[in-house]
Amino acid sequence: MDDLIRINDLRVEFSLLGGTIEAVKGVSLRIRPGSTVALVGESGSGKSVIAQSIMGILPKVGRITAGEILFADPDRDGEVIDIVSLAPDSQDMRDIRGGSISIIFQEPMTSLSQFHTVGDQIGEALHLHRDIGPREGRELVEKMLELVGFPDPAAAIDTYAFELSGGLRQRAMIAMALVCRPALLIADEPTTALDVSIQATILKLIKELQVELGMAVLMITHDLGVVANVADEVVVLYHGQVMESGSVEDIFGNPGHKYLQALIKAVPHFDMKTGERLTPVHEIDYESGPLMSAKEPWPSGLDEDATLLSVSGLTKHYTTRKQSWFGSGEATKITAVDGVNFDIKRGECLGLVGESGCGKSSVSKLIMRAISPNEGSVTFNDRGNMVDLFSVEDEEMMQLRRKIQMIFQDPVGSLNPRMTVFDIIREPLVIHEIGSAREQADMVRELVRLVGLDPRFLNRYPHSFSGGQRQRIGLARALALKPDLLICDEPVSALDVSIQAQVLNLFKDLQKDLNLTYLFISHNLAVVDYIADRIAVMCRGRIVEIAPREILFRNPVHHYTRRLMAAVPYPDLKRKLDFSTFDKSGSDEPESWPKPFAIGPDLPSAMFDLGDEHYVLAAEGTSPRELAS
Amino acid sequence: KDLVEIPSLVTEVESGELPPIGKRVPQEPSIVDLDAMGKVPGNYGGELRILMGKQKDTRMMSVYGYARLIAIDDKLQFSPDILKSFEVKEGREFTFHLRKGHRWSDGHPFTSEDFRYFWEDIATNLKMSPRGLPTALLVEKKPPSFEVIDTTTVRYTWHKPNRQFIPWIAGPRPLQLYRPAHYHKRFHIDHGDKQEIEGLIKTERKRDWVDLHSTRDRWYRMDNIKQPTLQPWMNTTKPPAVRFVFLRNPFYHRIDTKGHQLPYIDRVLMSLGETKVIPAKSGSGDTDLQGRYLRLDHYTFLKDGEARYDYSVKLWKRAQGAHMALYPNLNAADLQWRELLRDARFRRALSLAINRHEINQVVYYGLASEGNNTVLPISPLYRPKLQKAWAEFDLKQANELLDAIGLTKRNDKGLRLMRNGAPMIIPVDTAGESTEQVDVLELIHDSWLKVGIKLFTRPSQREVFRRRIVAGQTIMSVWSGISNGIPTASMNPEELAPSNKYQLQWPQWGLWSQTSGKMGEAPALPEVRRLGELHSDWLQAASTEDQEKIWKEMLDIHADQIFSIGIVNSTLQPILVNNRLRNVPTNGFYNWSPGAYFGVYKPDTFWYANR
Amino acid sequence: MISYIIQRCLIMIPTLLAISMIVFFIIELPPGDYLESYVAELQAQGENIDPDHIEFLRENYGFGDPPVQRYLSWVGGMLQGDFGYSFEYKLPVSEVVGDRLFLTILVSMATILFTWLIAFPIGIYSATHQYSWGDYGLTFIGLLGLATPNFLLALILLYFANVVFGTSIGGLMDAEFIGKPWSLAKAQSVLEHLWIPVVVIGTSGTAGMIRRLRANLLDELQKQYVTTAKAKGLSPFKALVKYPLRAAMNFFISDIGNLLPSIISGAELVAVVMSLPTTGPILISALQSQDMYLAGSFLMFLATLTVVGVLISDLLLAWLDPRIRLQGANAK
Amino acid sequence: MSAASRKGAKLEHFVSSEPFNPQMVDHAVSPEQEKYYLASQWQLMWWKFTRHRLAVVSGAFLLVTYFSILISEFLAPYALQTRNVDFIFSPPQSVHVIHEGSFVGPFVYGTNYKLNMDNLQRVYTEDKSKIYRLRYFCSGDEYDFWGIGTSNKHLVCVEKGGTLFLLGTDRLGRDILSRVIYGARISLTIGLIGITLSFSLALLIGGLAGYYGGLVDLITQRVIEVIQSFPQIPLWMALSAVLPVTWSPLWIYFAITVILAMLDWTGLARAVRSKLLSLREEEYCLAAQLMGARPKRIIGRHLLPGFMSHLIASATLSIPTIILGETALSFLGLGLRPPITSWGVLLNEAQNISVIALYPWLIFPVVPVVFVIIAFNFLGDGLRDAADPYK
Ligand SMILES: Nc1ncnc2c1ncn2[C@@H]1O[C@H](COP(=O)(O)OP(=O)(O)OP(=O)(O)O)[C@@H](O)[C@H]1O
Ligand SMILES: Nc1ncnc2c1ncn2[C@@H]1O[C@H](COP(=O)(O)OP(=O)(O)OP(=O)(O)O)[C@@H](O)[C@H]1O
Ligand SMILES: [Mg+2]
Ligand SMILES: [Mg+2]
Repeated sequence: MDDLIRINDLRVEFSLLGGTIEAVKGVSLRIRPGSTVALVGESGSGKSVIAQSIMGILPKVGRITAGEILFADPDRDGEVIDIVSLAPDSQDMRDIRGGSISIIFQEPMTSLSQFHTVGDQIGEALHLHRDIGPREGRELVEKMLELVGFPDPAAAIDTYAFELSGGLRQRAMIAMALVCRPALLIADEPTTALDVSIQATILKLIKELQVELGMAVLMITHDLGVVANVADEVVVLYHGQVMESGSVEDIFGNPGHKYLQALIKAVPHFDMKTGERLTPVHEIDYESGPLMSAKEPWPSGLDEDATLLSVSGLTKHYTTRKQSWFGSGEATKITAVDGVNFDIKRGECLGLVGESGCGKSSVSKLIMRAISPNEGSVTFNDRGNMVDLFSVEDEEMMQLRRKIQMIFQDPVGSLNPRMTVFDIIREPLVIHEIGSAREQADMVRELVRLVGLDPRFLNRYPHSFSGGQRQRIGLARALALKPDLLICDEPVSALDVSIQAQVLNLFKDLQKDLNLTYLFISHNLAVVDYIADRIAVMCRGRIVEIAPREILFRNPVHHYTRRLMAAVPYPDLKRKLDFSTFDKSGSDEPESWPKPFAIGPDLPSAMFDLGDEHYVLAAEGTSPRELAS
Repeated sequence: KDLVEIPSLVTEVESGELPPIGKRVPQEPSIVDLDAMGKVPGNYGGELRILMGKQKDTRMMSVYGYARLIAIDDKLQFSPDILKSFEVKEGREFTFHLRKGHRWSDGHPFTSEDFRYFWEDIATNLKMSPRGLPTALLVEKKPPSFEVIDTTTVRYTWHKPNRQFIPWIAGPRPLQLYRPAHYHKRFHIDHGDKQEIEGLIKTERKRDWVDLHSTRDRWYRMDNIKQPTLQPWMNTTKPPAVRFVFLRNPFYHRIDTKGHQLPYIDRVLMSLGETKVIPAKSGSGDTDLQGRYLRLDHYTFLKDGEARYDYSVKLWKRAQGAHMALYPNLNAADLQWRELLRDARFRRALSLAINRHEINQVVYYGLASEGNNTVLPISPLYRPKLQKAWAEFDLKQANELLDAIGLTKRNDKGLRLMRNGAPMIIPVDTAGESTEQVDVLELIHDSWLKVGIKLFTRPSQREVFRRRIVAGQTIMSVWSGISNGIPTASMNPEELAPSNKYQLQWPQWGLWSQTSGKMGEAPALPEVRRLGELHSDWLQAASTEDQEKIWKEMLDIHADQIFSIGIVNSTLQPILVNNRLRNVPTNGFYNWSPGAYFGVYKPDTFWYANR
Repeated sequence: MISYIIQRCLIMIPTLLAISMIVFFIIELPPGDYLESYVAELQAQGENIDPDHIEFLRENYGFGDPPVQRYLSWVGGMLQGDFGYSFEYKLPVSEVVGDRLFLTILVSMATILFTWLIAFPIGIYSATHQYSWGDYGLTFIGLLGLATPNFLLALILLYFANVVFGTSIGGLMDAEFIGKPWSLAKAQSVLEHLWIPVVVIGTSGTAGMIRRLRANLLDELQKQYVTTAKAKGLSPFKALVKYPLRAAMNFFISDIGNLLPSIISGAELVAVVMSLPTTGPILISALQSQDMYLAGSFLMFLATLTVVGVLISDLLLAWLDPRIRLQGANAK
Repeated sequence: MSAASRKGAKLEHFVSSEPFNPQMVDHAVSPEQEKYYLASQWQLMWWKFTRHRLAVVSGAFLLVTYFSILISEFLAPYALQTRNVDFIFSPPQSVHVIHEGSFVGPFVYGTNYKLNMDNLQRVYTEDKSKIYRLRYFCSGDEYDFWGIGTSNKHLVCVEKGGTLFLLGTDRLGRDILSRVIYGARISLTIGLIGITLSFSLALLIGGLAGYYGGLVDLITQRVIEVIQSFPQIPLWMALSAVLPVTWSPLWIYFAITVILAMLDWTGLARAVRSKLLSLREEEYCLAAQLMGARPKRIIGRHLLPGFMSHLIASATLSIPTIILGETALSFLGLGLRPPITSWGVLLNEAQNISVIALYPWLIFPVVPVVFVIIAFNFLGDGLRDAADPYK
């Protein structure tokens, strides 16, 4: 067999209480040694299930009913093994798993144990499959961590997962998968939590390893830009079936199937004009549903475009106390948010982009009062009544929560695993005692439909959904209260482009019709560009540039913004990224940025107005002209 | 007579640690005539294993040992024991003669000085005995005069007869008139070295020298191993312990007719264990002589082990006036009940309505005797009518009596109604220690129902039980009967008269006479008052005949008035005896006072036969 | 961490003080006093007693003093190492205790160890082989142990050991070592006797442990990080031991503080039946006879033991659980 | 690309012939599925529960047992207090069907009794000459049925003159089987009140401490520590000593159960607390907070269910403690006492070396105890599964 993996007519079923679901319906594909196969397709189309089948880690309820997964194990001189026929817990299977094939899970946040250090968990795979001493193991792990871009790998070895930001956790996962240098790497959405520059670094790393080790990669992703940049071959999946497969050139150059064509059409891009709509695979009608009915009106006579949310001087320090048994250890202070100012007008969408770990989620949590700030204030315009969010009483806050909702970055963690989807989505309505049980049920059904989920799923628990489906549950829940302000922390990262388009359109429509206001956080610059009216770029806890969308990405001024733009992968084979320009840490140190933009503890800086609401952070005393150039 | 050295002591004698037998035994030893007792002389050696429940059960060794100035023999007669002899004049002058050459267990001579020490330095020392003399030493609150005649003679003289004196001296927990003065003087402020005493008080954290002195004086519990004793075995284990070793007292005063110093048995091993497990342990051969903590219902089980462990179980008789008796509380706080209970007809009716025969059959295998709470046939004071009066099962008569009182109204369940209209339900308090009481009460419940009275069992804890009775909160209680069921006329009939607050049928009246009228209430019933008078009379009676007359009258009053409702008596007590152990009687009575349990049968004469 | 330890230790002081008050209150609570129960007991044995003597003792023992005064003198005494006087033994409490406390700890620790040694493998087996015959069978046996009252079991053992093997069981060492100072032979004898009470006391705890462990493991087994571990090629058993068991351990460690008193409580009755020279029988009889200082000081010993146990469990927890140790997740 | 050769033949461009229908519904829905999709959560749980066979059996067993305490009088062959003084410590009688080779239907033989005076043992032998047939729905001891009226109907009894002691008799000649049947009444009811109470306390207090943490937690922890520091026995003894003696034993027992419950919550509360301390850090808890949920809801709906397995296991495990705790109490003279009958009381009466050696049938009440405990545990398993989203 020439192929590393050949899947023939794979069928996977899940038996659930109400009957069985066939998640994979006769999929065949191949992966050649050293090549990259991209698996794309609608959210919930069975991509992760295929990955699980290859690894032999299907959940208990899942079963391979037909087909074979042939694996030519290079560790055994290419002996061909049918993974389907191996018992999942057998020694043979375990040798393959983790050793010859490893996986990067879709949800890095929950995939790491809280009790063991990162180094321990990464090293474990190493010790299992390679005969290696503890010392050597540590060195290898350290090297691996450095490769995936950990700033201080030696220290990182002894940290715990909960001490890391989402991006770092994902990188730890990647390190874990790569440390054994497998023949096949299954990467299930490996870069969703990463900003574009780090994403590029990681992709570059994978590429390099691929060349070095002859490693094959099964890349599962929604980001057609990534596909275009890394894949050799592409398999397009829809509802558990292969719709189209072929080399990248064929797929992008000559999409054959209607679905694929629709998919490519649904991708947002920077060339879109203001007001241009994405074309999702199928449009959703929302106007008739209960979501549109009776929302507390904005008092007449009030400025329709008043500032809804005003954030000023927001600062948040985290102190992580590295405790040792004796002595209290030095407390490290992380300034996650550093004097952030911005306003959002009513009905406006402010996009927030920036490096992973720069404090975006922290800002959103501060606004939600999930964490308390060290400094600064947030004023919310509650129908003409300006309230300082940090000083309101609990009871009043509870009322305000109806008006400010948030979509969490981590779709798994934010859904209670022991509640059915129905209960989860209904919960805000129950808490605020809105409507009768019947109305609530109708509302839930409507919401589910709006985000493109099947209402029949309502009785299932979150864990039985695909990543994208889960994210949509979170979306539906956030919309249930018809808030004034919606803070979206990576709301579409796990969605395929067609659903993404559908959801983004929904956001736009709601913004228009309900005057909904958004703070929209994303790593996907094209998405932000599409949805936002203004965009703020954040780095190291500060906003470095803020401008209306028409200006920002077309005329980026700040060094960091430009760097970001350079790292965006385009779904276009002609605009491939030049990986050689990315160094391994993803972003260089702000202190060493070119002159006026360098920021650091002893480099005072200030925002400069460039006109047209375009502001840039630069060293004090810089002349605006200098910036404009 | 030729004294024979004891084999186990030979080495010690030879090494000079102990004087030879001739120097150890008093010049006038107490010679135990085994033949007369139907016993056989025996051999030395062996150890006697016994089981006890609590730390304070070490006192049982001074009970079982039963070396007393004057002791009761198995025919219930008082005879000198530690004393060589004693004389009583007019029941008020008591002269005691000690044995010459009698020594404490540490070899120090036992003389009248030991009596003086007790009398002057303890009993009448205001620091040591702030409350004055024990009641047994007072006649009409007056103490005797005490004289030391010579080193072996002492005399106590009262102004009037003291009938309690000798019974107390011969009691299982006797009136201890002497102490090893040579040992105690060190700790007495009047005799010892003050500095040393101060020092000891400090190191032992004692309150004062009295405290220091009294913690040393443990003659009854025998848990101060330094304190010399006159008992046959002396303790060698310092408490706390779960196993006490008692060694023979090499200076013991009794010898057998062949010139063997008693006891025969070298050591007594007392192991402590939970009382509930003692039957089990006994049944597995862990003991050589056991009566304590065994009950009749263990008999079958114990019998089961006989073959395996080479012991046999004998059945002795218990000597309580009743094994179980109901006590109507004549001092009940509830007026209506009190009035009813004070009506003799009511009490008689209740007694008549008990089917004692059935109880005997069900609970006691028919082996007990049914009847009142009174003296047993072994007692010279026994007459059959005492046992039988109002004690036949006669529902008809019981009903008639109840009707006669006027308790004629009944409710639809057939229960008689009290005057206030409440159905007649008698709560009977039980300390509920054994299921036996509850079982018997259930059986009584049934037969009482037939005369329209319902019995309701109310278990409570012992102290609570006592407390409630004294406070008059109970209507009726159940407990064992008269503790001395085999009295002779010269034994104190105090149990029959109001005498202390622990009496369940009239605690307040008992308290009244105990405190000479300072507390409690004066007896309201003429019959009870009469009992009180008779008791006083007995204390002053000139002769045994007078005493006997008084006893009889008191017993008659009880039989007629049914102040307590006896159920059965003469119940059996299993006694487990190692088959090699000799001189343990097959039939005996097992009683605290008189009897001191095994004491009256002289365990020092028990011995092991070789196999 | 040091500051945490110090802080935890300081907290123990008011706790112990509160405990001492409750202890005192509790032993004062039952009506009556030592002498009343003394009289009652003597009478139950058929012995009568001079009421005058009792009055004398009452004054002598200071039963007339107001409770507050007695409390203060008791606590004051304890601080100076004087634990009061046992009426029943007529000895200072510290002498009565002797090496019973040590033996109690020994028996308890051995029991805990026994329970864990049995429960952990079975619990793991049950969780991984959920609904297999093994699971059902072991559960059944465990529950059987739970459902049989300890002392009934002790009694049955007592009887059968005797009938079948002809041995008399009970006690914690051979008779010849009783009251002797510690030696190698004595220690050996103790070890030989230890297993019976340990088994008897342990049976009831094991089932609980098994079931709880199983339940906790079943919960943890669903977690994503277990899948991660499996994806690394870890064998199911190792994956279980390293991850979910580790998480389930938290529960057991936080339970150590509770374990000690519950084992000591559970052991009390068994100790009584089996005549173990531990604190149980003395404590119970001291309580029953209202020997207040003995009971009180015993309770204080045990309470202190527990408080220390809780301390240890807290420290262990902090040591084992990085989230608590680093307080990282708690920074809000 | 240089790698092209290594990568072998180029993948053919495959385009599926499946039509693309954006509105496509994934799978057809069978009526059965339809039912499932429309079901309420309780229904779902019930369906899941029924899949656990043993749990269903256990549940049914418990239901039957609980139902039986309603009609104990009818089920028991004899009344609770009926004594047969001629049949003291009679061993269990066996039911026969065939007499001397011929079929007679269920019957028992008569018994001969002899008291062995040697060791005072009551010896019973079967008297094969007498045959007593079993009767159903027959008349026997009269009883008062819940105050509604009296009756004398029993499920089974035996022809006149015979006795039916299927589990033997005790020291007063009372039928053990009947006592066991009656004993269930108390054993299965009062204790459960205690469990409920201690559970509620544990959830409430542990929940609050775990949710709020900080000072609340610190104080609760210390209180728990103080309570836990006591061996239970002295507490029982002290507390039961202060209960009014005039209360009926049943009330006293009830009060003790309540007291026990008040002291018993600590262990679970600690477990709840420490689990909640970590669960509250979960994002979904934060999500609920941000939706405006109040602590009560967060604890009740989000945090505690995450702890369900442990809770159920603890609950089912405390049942034996409650049923048997009573025997420990009785050992100290504090629990229920005869004439009140419960399984604990029956076992307590069996705690005697003679019983084990001579009348082992008196230990029989252990059997229902074991069955009930096991049933509760398996029921708990079933409930756990029903609430388990991963099943
Ligand atoms: N444990 C499970 N139990 C039941 N159904 C499941 C389970 N896991 C996945 N499914 C179902 O299988 C289908 C395919 O899921 P899968 O996770 O493979 O989707 P995916 O293609 O990876 O989607 P996404 O891009 O959103 O992650 C979905 O409809 C999902 O609901
Ligand atoms: N609870 C916490 N304790 C300590 N440090 C924290 C905590 N939460 C976040 N941080 C740190 O604060 C910084 C900002 O984190 P935040 O989650 O806001 O980043 P982000 O911009 O949302 O990143 P990402 O895109 O990866 O989600 C990071 O360096 C992170 O490590
Ligand atoms: Mg997926
Ligand atoms: Mg974030």
